[in-house]
Amino acid sequence: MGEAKKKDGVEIVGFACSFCTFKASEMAGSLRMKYPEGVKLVQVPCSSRVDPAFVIKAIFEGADGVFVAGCHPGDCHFIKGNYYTRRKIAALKEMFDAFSMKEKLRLFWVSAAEARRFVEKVTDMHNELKERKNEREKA
Amino acid sequence: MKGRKLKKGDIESALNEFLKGDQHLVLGFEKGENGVSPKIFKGSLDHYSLLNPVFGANAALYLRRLFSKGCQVMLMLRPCEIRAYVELQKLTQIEREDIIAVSIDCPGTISSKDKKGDVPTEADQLTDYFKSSDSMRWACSVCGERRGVVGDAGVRIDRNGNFWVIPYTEKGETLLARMEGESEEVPAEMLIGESKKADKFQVDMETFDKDFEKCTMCMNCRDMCPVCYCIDCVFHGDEYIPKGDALINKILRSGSTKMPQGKELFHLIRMYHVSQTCVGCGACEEACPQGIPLTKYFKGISERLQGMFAYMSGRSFDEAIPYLTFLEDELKDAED
Amino acid sequence: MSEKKVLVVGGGIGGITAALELASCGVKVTMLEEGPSIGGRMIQLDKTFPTLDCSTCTLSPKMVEVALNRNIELLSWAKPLAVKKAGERFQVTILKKSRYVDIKKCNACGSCFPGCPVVMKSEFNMGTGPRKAVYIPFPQAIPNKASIDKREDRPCKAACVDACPIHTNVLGYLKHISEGRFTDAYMLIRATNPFPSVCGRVCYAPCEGVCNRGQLDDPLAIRDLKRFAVDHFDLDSLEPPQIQKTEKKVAIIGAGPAGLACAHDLVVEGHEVTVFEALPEPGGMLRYAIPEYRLPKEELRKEIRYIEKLGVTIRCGVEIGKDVNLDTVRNDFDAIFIGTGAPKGLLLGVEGEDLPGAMDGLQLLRAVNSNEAVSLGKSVAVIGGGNTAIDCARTAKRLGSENVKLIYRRTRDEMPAANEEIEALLHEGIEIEFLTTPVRFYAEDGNLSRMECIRMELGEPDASGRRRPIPVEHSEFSLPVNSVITALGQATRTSFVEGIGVLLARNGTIEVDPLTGVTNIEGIFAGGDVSAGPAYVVDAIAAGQKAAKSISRYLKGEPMIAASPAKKPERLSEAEVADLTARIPRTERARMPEVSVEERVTNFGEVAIGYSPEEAGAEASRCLAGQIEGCIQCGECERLCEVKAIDQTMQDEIVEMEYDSIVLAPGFDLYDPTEKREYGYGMLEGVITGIEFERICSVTGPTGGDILWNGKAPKRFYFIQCVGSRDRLSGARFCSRVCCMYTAKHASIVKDRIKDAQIYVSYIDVRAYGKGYEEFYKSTQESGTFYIRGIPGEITKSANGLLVRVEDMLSGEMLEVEVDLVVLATGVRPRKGTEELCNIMSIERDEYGFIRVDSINPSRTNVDGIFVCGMASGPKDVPDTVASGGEAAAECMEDIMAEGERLEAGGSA
Amino acid sequence: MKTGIFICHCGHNIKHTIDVKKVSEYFKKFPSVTVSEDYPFVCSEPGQDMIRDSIEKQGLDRVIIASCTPSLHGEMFKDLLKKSGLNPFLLRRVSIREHCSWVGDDVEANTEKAKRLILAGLYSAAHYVPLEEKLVDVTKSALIIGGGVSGLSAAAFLSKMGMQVYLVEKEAELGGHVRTLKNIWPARKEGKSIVDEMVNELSGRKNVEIFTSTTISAFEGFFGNYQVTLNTPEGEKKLTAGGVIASIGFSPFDPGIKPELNYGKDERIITTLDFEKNGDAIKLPGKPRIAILHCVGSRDEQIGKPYCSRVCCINALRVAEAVKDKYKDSYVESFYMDVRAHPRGGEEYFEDTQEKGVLFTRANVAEISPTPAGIVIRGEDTLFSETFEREFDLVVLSIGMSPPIDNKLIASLLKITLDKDKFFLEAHIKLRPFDTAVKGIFIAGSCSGPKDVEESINHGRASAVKLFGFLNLGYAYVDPFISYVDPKRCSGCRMCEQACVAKAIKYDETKRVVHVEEAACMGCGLCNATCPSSAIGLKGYIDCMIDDEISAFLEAI
Repeated sequence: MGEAKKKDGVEIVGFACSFCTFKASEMAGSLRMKYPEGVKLVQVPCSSRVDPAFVIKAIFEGADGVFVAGCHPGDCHFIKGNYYTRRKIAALKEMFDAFSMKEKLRLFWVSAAEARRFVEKVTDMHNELKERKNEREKA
Repeated sequence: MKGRKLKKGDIESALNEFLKGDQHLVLGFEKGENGVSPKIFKGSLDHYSLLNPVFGANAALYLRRLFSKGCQVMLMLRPCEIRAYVELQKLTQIEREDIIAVSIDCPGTISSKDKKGDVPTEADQLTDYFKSSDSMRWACSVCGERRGVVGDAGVRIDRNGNFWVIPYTEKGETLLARMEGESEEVPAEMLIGESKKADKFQVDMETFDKDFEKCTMCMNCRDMCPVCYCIDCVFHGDEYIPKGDALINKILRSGSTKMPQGKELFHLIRMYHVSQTCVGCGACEEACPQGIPLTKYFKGISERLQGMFAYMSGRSFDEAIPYLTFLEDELKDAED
Repeated sequence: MSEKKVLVVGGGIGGITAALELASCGVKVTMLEEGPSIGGRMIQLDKTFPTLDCSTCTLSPKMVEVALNRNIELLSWAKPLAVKKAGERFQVTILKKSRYVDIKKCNACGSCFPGCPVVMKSEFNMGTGPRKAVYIPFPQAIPNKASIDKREDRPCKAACVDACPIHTNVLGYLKHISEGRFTDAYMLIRATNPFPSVCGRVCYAPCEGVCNRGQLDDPLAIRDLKRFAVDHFDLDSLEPPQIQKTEKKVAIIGAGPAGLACAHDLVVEGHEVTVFEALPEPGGMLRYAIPEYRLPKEELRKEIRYIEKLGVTIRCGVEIGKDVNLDTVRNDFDAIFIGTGAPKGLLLGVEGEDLPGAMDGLQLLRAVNSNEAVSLGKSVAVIGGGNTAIDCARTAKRLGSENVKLIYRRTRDEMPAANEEIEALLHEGIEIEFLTTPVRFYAEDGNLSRMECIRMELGEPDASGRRRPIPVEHSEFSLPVNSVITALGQATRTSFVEGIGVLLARNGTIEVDPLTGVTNIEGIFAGGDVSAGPAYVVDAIAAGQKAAKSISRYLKGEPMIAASPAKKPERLSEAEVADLTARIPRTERARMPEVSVEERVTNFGEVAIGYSPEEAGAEASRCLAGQIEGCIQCGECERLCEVKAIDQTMQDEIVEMEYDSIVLAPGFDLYDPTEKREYGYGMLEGVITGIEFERICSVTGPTGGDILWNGKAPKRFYFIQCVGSRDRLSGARFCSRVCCMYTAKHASIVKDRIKDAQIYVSYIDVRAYGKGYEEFYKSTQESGTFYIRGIPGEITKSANGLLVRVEDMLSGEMLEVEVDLVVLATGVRPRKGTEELCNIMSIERDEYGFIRVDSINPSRTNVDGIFVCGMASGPKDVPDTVASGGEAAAECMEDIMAEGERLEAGGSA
Repeated sequence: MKTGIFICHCGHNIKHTIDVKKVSEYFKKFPSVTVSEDYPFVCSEPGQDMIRDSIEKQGLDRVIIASCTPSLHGEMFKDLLKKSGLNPFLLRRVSIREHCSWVGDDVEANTEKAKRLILAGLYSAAHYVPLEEKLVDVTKSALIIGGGVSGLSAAAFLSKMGMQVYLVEKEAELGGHVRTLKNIWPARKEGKSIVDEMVNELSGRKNVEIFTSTTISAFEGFFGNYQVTLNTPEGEKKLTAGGVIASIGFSPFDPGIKPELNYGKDERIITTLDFEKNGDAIKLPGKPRIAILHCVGSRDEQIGKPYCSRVCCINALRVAEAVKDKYKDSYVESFYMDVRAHPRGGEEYFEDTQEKGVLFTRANVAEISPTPAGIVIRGEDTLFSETFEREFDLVVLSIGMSPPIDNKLIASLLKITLDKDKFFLEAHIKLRPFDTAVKGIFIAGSCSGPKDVEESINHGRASAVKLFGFLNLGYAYVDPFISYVDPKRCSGCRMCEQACVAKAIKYDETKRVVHVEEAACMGCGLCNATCPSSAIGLKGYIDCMIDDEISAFLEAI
């Protein structure tokens, strides 16, 4: 797809809001939880900062998957931001679905205390993408 | 629903009446020697045509950044054009105050590219014409709304060839005030009926790559899109499609790149940008020198994405664009 | 205007709100928090009602704000001791308890936690989970710095650690063993010792000699307990850690304990290590000298296998100087460690020593350990008084010699062998001829047949301090012997280093700096017997480790830093002994069971059998350090902390400060339902309190958010409201205001996580009075939680759980419900210490012990200038507490600001 | 560009699973990188000295510290840059501990990941510009809407703190509902005396202007400088307020909505509020029979009042007590669902009332019908599951609190939101009960949900202290990470304005572009993501920074 050279591993770009998901990822670190190194985070103040264009760009520059993660609906530090995120990313997911690449985009709600949930979510996504990638390579 | 039954000439005389007003204009169609084309009339109508069977551009394009106060403009356009106008006014690109938007039932159009010989300009003839030929633009054949039911008022054509002017807003009523006769109940069945619901758009990236192979990134599609209103498009900058030094720098960092690059980015990001405002008029495809089936993509995506929020672009002046509002209790399964 | 200062006591949400409001008004605030982190009770909650949003998410940004606000000085581990009115202001004496961690240096990396041997109940988790004595209560703590929970000084001097050449954390592993954490004990031993199974068997245990408990009754069986820990760990299953390579190469010459210890430490540092060993198997003296019955060879092989697993290459059968030139090694490697030991036996220097049948002890042991056939004949004399001599004698006995005698020229008191070895020897029926030395050996048919000896007497002490033996004239006598084994001492074999100019001492040992292992040649290091002369295993390990440190520094180009000379083991003073004797009952050291004499002399099987877990636990809990709560100052954290943030010498501080006003926010405790015997809390398995339940629900709790109790996932839940509220019997007529809602919250959390859960709630009235509460209660009810009006009379154990008996007042029916978990919604009580706090400030309290306040101005106390917020003045939910925090700040501002006075100080963070 | 990259080993913590040498070497080859070093503890004093030295000697203009997570040591490193003469916003922290070395075991993979994380920092930092924590002037004056006890207590506090206060009350008299209450529990005071005391305190003050019989006709501006137009009996009046406290109280539930209660049809059926006002005047027989109904207009989904009104149980107890005190031989029966005697001392009050002989019956009341002999109450006793029909001389309805009448008007003027019950919505129900989404606009008292007198007074003061904290300096710091508009790119579509939660974006009708009211911006970046041409950008997180970070993660290296 994109021009970037395909790497062996599964690359996932995650957008994490500073107040919930990024905090959870910090905690996952402090608790020495493990998740695949292909997961890399872009810190944003609020998940509503995520322009769907970033997601599209990441995919076409070679990311195998992208996730957008923020506070649970209703918990947004900026009061309502993640409700907008939910609409925009849900729409973008619909668009990805139309292009038969639904699996490449996920939306997570991860609160600051949910380190384990963070790890589970990203690992799960990674594993699924990895499986698909393996299948494709086999084919 | 009530409206006023008229003969075709009645509309013209009403418009002429309107044009007598100071600084009053009508944007509609003119039947010239080489066919029908859009025209802004001042003073009085001349060779006026209610319908335009040929689609070259969406006339709402000409209305962008129309803020002139004091000048009254009557739009006598196709539903897709009125819908684009409605979206643009939501986006403050047009001031609604001085505009009366009338949508006219549209039997369909042919592409300006395919125009050969004479095409009838009367509704009933046109309907028959399309029945006997497959020259209707694909965009029109799958159009979601060809009925004149949007804007301030609509001109509907019944099965007997009568014209009905139906007001939808207060402004629409003022249009009616210029016409003779009494309002009566509008017939339920009209010449142009409700469109069939289109199938859910589904494609994959391989098809996309094939379809867009010829794209030269001339960006005409963007320039002719009625709802792509930005003064300064993001694709002018280097963020998404680097040029010159930025391009070379990127290639030095990442390796060889096929040119033009960034087609997916350009089309997909633009698709997302217009996803809630796209009226599916097909002006992009009309503008494309390479004949890429853009309507299929833009219309397909926008229908799916608008459907999520039970939104239809241009249907109403009051509905907020979905990305600019939210309900707390919705999209429960959005999270993965 | 003068700067205004306010003291806020308590770092819960009430105190945080008051402090932040005051700070935003430009007031300088000092916040005192009695514990290690602010956050109070709210941070312990999993979720908050009615929105079910995560408590951590909402509170932690506020906590961070406190930490960053320039107008707030946060003192954790601090509380007021005394308050005096000084004019318009208050003079406050503040106790700053020491946290023993320098908060400027600590970077919250958590490296210190795993090593700490003191496991305590986590207060943050309400005891539902453990924490260490050095800990950060939870990952979002503010300040996010470790503290050491040190409650009293350790009763002993930890002389064992100082006496041990490798400073094994004896206190630590004994603590682990005493509390049943055998693997942790093993890992702690392993942290400083690559040969635990060796040292657990054959160490001379200098620690035991100095053990402070020995001053009371018996010293601890430190070595045997190490053996116990080793026995309970399968080293082969230990995965080596990830090691990052440095691309530096080190050669080790000699695969004895010094060489292998050095190799171990270097490979862990990432260097590539190759060990050259002349003999066919690695292990040196451990492999070839110590008999099987003391150290089974398989145990040693396991240790060496692990060292190889770490990445060390061992090349056996390669003798440097013979098979490979030392110069070649020098060229191929970046550094060399020489640990070739002292493999040569010393000679007696008497006639007949070269006769067949006379042999060197090491030679005998090596032959036996190599499974060579050795026959010694009926009568065997072993000459010498050291451990080797005893090993030889006991080996001879096991080889079938009937008459084995040890010949020693001094008396038992001077014998260098370990006492227990001598005991074992005598036990096995081997006699010792003291004050005797051979003068000549005679042969018959070319074989040794007789030995002539002479009696000795002790003269003046010699250089070693031992009395010199002097032959007694005309005391010669003769003994029939088939074999004579000399075990007189060992010497090095170092000629191979001379070629490159390594400096040797007169006795042939390599000259090194004993603290660094550096020789006179750059890049060449040495240690163990080869430089120090013959000594013990653990000394060799210590030497190897010291050298490894030096080599690592050398390879990095860092200057050599000598390990500081060890602290001398300290003894308890007489007074301390007397004090401890009075406090601690006398107990005897547990003896390690052994194979019977009859059986053991017939084979080479290991003699010592090892403790049972019960015996080991009992013995380990004799350790004096283990007698105290909290930190035992074992120093493990200090060793692990790379930023050197641990400071055990820190002292509590008492400071005097002046404030214009004080806001009290000490918070609350929860009612302890133990006295409500009908509920069986503390007695019945599965009856817990609401706050405990909160912790096991919480993703930051011990189960990571899985609702588990004692490892089981309950399915049937019974929540009982008004436990210790609206209850004259427990002395609380008041309503606690939060229990109805937190119960509804718990029920909805359970419903959310366990779809098929059965949930019952017993209530009197459901007081869902706050914003959104009623709707929350309704939806909880609608989602399938069964509300029963009526409070259970009794909870008993039943076949599959707990049986709750309750009268449903709405139906009048008597119900019996079997459930897995009963959660008591315990009411609110004033925080422990509120009384003391009030007393020092002359604050009045109400009949329940809450701080008494004015009804229209509910933050005003009876003392002007002292305000209260939060639960300290009575139960409140979070929004009410936040409101009261703001209200207290407002009252406080009014109090401290003269009319119209303007604040100028900045308020922004 | 001269970037300095400093990679921390964090002792073992980072070095253990990341080849820090390799990483620092890797970055040396970048032309924009002047210094690339790894160091055992960058946070230690020598570590900091090294950075400072590099900045000063090499003239670095960007500093990247790859170490622990940015929330740790954040301020310390910023201070370090300041001390070294560099704008602290030219610092980029890259977390290679919590997000790399601690979460993966494979050295090679971690080393690659660390490279990319730092590369992202490098690319992103290239777009950094020096930022300042700006100051905006704020007017030290407060507009308080509503002169009930919350408004009065807020006004009193603010004026005592020296702030100009404008108190607006639409009625002719201050004091709201409290003024009419005879005996307030638990203070045992007359409402009027509480109100008078508060009003007296205010009336002598120079910095307080009270507008009674006044409404607000227009409200413009933003935090620190709100332009308010009042409609006073003397005519229109304009004023400027730095912030606002809306404390417009509640409206009592009108039982007329429930016809089965027959309220208003018979004078023997009254509300608790009626009782408070005229309780003494009611004529009753010597041994009166009184019924009290709880939860009238509360916990009732059918009439759209699903919430609990929080105060009515205590009000009911108050009535019961008053009757019992006056008529020893009275028969007083309270019909309840749950007795929510939750305030401090409430439970004891409930018990005491029971001891006085008041009967509490857990019941659903179906109908109240007046007959000449008395008022008949029909209902079901839910404890004994039996229906009953009893006759009383007086029925007192303990009515709940409904949202204030002007809720929609005030909400639309102030651009704040209503919750589902039409009370004002707070920014966070737990921790920010006084804040709204709009900076500088606070809510207090029962307009955000039912509250009793004590709570309303406290709320007033607590919200006032918050407002004071915002305004007391006469200026406010503006977080540097806020949005800004490039007017040349702005198409004036106003999408950002519509989406902005903080209402910080304003449209200029003549220039047809938007601008950001810096003081009001929260810095979430929603506008940035909404604008299709990125004409509005969030400082510190502008598109090209994030785009380049993405590239850094994915491009071939």
